Amino acid sequence: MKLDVAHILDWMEKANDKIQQNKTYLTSLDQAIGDGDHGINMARGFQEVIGKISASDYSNVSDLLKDISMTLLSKVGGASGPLYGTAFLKMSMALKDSDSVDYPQFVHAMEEALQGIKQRGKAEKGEKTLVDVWETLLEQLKEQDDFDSVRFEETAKLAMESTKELEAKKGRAAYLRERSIGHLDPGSVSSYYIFSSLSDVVKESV
Amino acid sequence: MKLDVAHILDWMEKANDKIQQNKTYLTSLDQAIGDGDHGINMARGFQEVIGKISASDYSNVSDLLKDISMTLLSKVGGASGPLYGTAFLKMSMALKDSDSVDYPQFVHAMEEALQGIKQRGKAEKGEKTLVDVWETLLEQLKEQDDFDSVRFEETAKLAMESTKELEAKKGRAAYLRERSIGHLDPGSVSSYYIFSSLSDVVKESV
Amino acid sequence: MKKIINDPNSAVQDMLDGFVAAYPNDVKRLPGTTVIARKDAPVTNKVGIVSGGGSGHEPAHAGYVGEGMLDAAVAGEVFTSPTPDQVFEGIKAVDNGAGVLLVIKNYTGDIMNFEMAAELAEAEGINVKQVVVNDDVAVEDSSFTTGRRGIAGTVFVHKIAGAKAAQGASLEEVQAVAEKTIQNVSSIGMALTPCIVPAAGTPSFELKENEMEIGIGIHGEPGIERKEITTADEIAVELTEKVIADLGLKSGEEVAVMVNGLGGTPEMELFIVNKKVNQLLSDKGITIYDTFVGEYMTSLEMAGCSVTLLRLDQELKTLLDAESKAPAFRR
Amino acid sequence: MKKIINDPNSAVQDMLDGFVAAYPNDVKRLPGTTVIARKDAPVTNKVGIVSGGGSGHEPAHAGYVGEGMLDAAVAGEVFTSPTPDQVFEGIKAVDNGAGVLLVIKNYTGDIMNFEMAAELAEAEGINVKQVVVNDDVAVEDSSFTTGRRGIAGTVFVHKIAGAKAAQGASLEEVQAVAEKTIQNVSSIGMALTPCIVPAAGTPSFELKENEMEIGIGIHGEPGIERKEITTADEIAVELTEKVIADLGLKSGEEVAVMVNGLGGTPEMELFIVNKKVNQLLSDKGITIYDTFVGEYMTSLEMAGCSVTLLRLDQELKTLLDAESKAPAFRR
Ligand SMILES: Nc1ncnc2c1ncn2[C@@H]1O[C@H](COP(=O)(O)OP(=O)(O)O)[C@@H](O)[C@H]1O
Ligand SMILES: Nc1ncnc2c1ncn2[C@@H]1O[C@H](COP(=O)(O)OP(=O)(O)O)[C@@H](O)[C@H]1O
Ligand SMILES: [Mg+2]
Ligand SMILES: [Mg+2]
Ligand SMILES: [Mg+2]
Ligand SMILES: [Mg+2]
Repeated sequence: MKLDVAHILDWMEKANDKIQQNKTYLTSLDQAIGDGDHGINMARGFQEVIGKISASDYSNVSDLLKDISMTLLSKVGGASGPLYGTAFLKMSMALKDSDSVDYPQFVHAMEEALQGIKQRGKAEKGEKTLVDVWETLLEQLKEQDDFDSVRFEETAKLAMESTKELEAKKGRAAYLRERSIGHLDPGSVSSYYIFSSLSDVVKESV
Repeated sequence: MKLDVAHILDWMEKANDKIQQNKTYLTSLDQAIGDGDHGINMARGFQEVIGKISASDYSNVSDLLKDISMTLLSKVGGASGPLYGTAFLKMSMALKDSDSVDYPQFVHAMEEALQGIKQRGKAEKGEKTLVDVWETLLEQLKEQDDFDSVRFEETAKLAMESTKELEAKKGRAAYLRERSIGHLDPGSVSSYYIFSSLSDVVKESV
Repeated sequence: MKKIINDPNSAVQDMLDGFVAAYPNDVKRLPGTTVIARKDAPVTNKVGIVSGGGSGHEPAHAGYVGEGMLDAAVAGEVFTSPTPDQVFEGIKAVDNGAGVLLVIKNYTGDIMNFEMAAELAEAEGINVKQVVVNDDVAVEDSSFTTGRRGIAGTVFVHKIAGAKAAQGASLEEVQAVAEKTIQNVSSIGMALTPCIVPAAGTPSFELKENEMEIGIGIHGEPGIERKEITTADEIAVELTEKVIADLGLKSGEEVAVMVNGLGGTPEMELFIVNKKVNQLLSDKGITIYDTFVGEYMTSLEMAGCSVTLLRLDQELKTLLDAESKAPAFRR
Repeated sequence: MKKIINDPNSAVQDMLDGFVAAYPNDVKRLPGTTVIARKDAPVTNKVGIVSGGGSGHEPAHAGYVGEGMLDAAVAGEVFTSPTPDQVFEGIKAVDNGAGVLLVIKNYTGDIMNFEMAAELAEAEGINVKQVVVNDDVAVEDSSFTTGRRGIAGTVFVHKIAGAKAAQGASLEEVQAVAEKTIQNVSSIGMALTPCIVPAAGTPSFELKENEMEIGIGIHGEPGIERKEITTADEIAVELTEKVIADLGLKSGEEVAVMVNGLGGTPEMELFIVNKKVNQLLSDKGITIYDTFVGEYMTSLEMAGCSVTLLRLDQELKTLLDAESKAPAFRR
C-alpha cells in the first residue's frame, strides 16, 4: 500500500481522538514524573492540527505534513512541541513533492524524523523519552519490506511499556532520578497513540 | 469576709488554671464568630500575670491589682487586653491603699471596673460582649450585702450562657450580624472563668 | 497546620528579626519592643506617622516603613492588636516635636490599644492625632454601630499621609489629608480558603470545595455571605460594583485601583481579576490613574483577594506619586 | 480546585490582559501574541533582552519587563514553554540592530523552543545570543546530563543583564555579564504543598500533613527528597548550606540573598527563614550586600520557599544597584 493525503488526514483524526480521550491519563502520567501538562499540551496541539488541516486542501503529503508540523510547533509548547514539530517537519522534507508514500519512502521519512528528534532533544534510546518508541519502531520497520500494521502497533506498544522500568536521563523526569523508575514516560505514551492510529489507518485500508 | 492580698493571689492562680485549661475552647469560640485568638491572648496574659505577681511582694490589694492590670494591658493585646486591663486598673484605683476589701468596697470596685470597661469599649449590656457578664453580676451583687459564692457563680454562668442567643453589636462578632446568634461570646466565657475562680476563692475561705 | 516557623509563640519575634535583617540600612527594631522604625527616626521637623496592628498581614505594616511613608509600625501577635505600651514606644521613637499621626484600622482592639497609647503620649507632652481607616464596605448596615472595618485601603492612607508628612506639612495638615483619603477609599474582599493562626493550629472556618466567602475581613474571621464559587469576572464585578456604589463614583472621575491578594492566591489570578475591574471602570467612564496589583494587606495564607478604589483629586495624585522608599511600596 | 479564574483555557490570556491593564504606560502586549514588551520597544542603540517560559511563575516573567531589566517576556501556557513563533515575535519586537540576548531557564522545553526561535531570528539577520540559567543545586549528580534547572536565580540574571544593556554595552558584553552572574548564583527550594495546574484540575503530587519536599522545582514537579517537616531554622540551614557549598563561598566574600516565596507562603514565614539565612551567613563571615524577600519566581499557589545566593564583585554590585522600573523589581 501507499499512504496518500487521505490516509494522513485519517491518521491525524484518529490520533487526535485517542489523545483527546486520553488527555487526563497523559496528564496524570506527567504529574507523576513531570509537570502535569503533557495531556493538555498534546490535546491543545492536535485539536489545532485538525482545525488547520480540515480547513485546507492538500495536493501532496509533504504540504500536509508541513502544516501539521507548523501547527504542532506553534501550539503544543513545552518539550513535546518542538520534538513532534521537528519530527513532522523532517517527514515533510523527506517526502518533498510526494503525493503518496510507499513503504521505503515511509521508512526513510521515519528515519529522518527520528534524526530530527534526536538532534533537537539530544536524547538517545534508553533515556526514557519518546525516542524509545520512535527508534524501536524504526528498527522494526527496517526489518521488513512492507507495512505490517499488527507488528507495528505491537512494537510501539512494547516500546512504550518498556519505558516504565527505565530511569529517566532526559526531560523533566530526569530530576527524579531513580524515583522516575516504575512510571511510563508520557511522551512515549502519546507517541504510541500516534503510531497505533497510523496502524489503524493501514489496517483499514488493506 | 474580706478579700486580702492572699485571696487575690489565689484568685489569679485559679483563674489562670481555668484559662490555660480552656485555652483551646476559648479560641474555638473566637474562631466561630471572631478571629480565633481569644484563648491565646488570655492564656498568654494570665501566664504573665502569674509570673509577675508571684515574683513580687504586696502589702496591699491595690498595688497587686495594679500589677495585674498593667500586665494584662501589656501582654494580652486585642480587644480583651485593654478591657481587662482597664477593669483591674479601675479596681486598683477604687481600692487605693486598702490592704483588704470588704463587701461594699468590692461592690464599689466592681462598679468602677464596669464603668471603665463600658467607657473603653463603648458597649452596653445586651451587645454580646463581656459587659453582659460584668453588668449582670454587678446587678446581682447590689441586691445583697455580703458575698454569696454560689449565687455569684450561678449568675455569672447564666449571664455567660445568655450571650449565646444574642446578636453581637460590638467587637468583631458584630460583622457577622445575625450569623453571630447561636454562639457564646468568647469574652463572656473568659469573664465567667475569672468570676467562677473568685467564687471558688470565697467558698474555700468561708 | 503546615507552616515554615520555629514555634508559634516566637513567629512574630522571628519575623521582625528577619525583617530588620533584610533591610538593615533602612529600618531598626526598637530594642525589647515589636516596633519597626525608620533607621533615622525621629526625623527632624517632620510629623511622625505610626501605624500597626496584629501580625499576619505582611507586608503590612512594617513593609510600609520608610522615607515617604510610615515612620514606625507596631506589630501585635498574629491578628491581635499590639498593646498600648508598644504603640507608645513607637510614638516616642518617631516624635521630634512636630507631633505624631496614628493610622488605625477600625477594630475595637486596635482603637482601644492605640487610644490608650495616645493618652500615655499626651501625658508626656507629645502631640498625637489619629485617623481611623474604615474602608471595608462589606457591612453596610447603618444600624451597625461598630462601623466598618479597615482593610487594604489603609495602604493608600499610609502612602498619602506619609507623602504629605515628607513635604513638611503640619500634624493638622497630615491628619486632614489622611481623613480626605479615608473619605474617598473603599474596599471589599472575598476568600476561597480560610487561614490558620499559628498558635491556634486550626482554620478559623471551613469552606466547601465549591464555596467562597464574600465580604471577608483580614483576620481569618468569616465573611458576610457564603455562596457558590463563580468566575473571576463575576467576582470582580460583584466586588467592584459594591465599591463604586459606596463611593458614588461617576463617569469622569479618576481613581487608583488596588487588587490585593490575601496571601495564598497566585498573582496570575489577581491580574485576571484586574482585567475585569479595569474593563468595568472603563465602561463606566471612570479613569484609572494608577493600578496596584499584588499582596499589600494579607491574611496569612488565605486564598482570596480584595478590590480597593481610591477617588483622586490633584492633591491626592501628587501625593500618591511622590517618592517612597518603603520596602513594600517603592515609588 | 479553587481558583479565581474564568476558564483554565483563557487564564494566561486573561492574565496578560490584566497585566497590561495594570501598567499601560510601561508595557504593551504584542497583538495576537503572548509577548509583553516595554512600551517603548525597541529601544534605540540598546541590546534587547528577552526571557520567558511557562506561566504560573508570576511575577516572572512579565513583571521584570521595564527600563533596566527585560525588554520582552514571552509567556507560555501554565508550566509549558512558549512556542518558537511567540519567542520569535518577542525577539523581533525588541531588536533595533544592537542584537538580542535570550535568558533561558534550563529546561529541555525552554531550550528547544528558544533555540528554534533564535534560528528563525538569525535567518532574518538578527544577532541573537543566549544564556542558560541553571542555578538549582538540588540535583548535583555529575552523571546527570540534562543539567540543573533554572529557578529563582534567573531574576538576578535579568536584573544584571538588564542593567548592563541599559548602560549601552554590546551584545557580547551583556552576554558575558549574564554568564558571570550564572556562574555565581545558586538556589534551592522546598515545598509544603503541591500546586494545581488550572487545566489539569488536580495537584501534581500529594504531601502528607507532616511532610515536606526538598529540592522542589517551580513547575509543580516532585522534588528530590521527601522528609518530615522541620523548623524554619533547620530548613533555612539545610537550603543555605547546600547553596554555600555549591558556590564554594568563603569568609570575606559578599553576596546578595533572595528568600523567594513559591506563591502560597505567607510573607511572615519568608522573613522567619531570612532571619536564619542571615545569621548563618554572618556566622560564616560572608557579607550580605543586599537582601530580597518576597515572591519573585513562584509556582502558582505552592507553599514553600527557595533560597538564592549571588556572589558579588564590584561590577555585579553596581549593576544590581542600578535603576530598574520593572513593576516587580523597582530599584
Ligand atoms: N530531550 C528530550 N528528547 C526527547 N524527548 C524528550 C526530551 N525531553 C522530554 N522529552 C519528551 O517530552 C515529554 C514531555 O512533554 P511535555 O510534558 O509536553 O513537555 P514538558 O516536559 O516541557 O512539560 C516526555 O515525556 C518525553 O517523552
Ligand atoms: N467594644 C467592646 N466592649 C466590650 N467588650 C468587647 C468589645 N469588643 C470586644 N469585646 C470582648 O472582647 C472579646 C474578644 O477578645 P479578643 O478575641 O481577645 O480580642 P479581638 O476581638 O481583638 O481579637 C469579645 O468576645 C468580647 O467579649
Ligand atoms: Mg510536561
Ligand atoms: Mg479575637
Ligand atoms: Mg484579635
Ligand atoms: Mg511543561
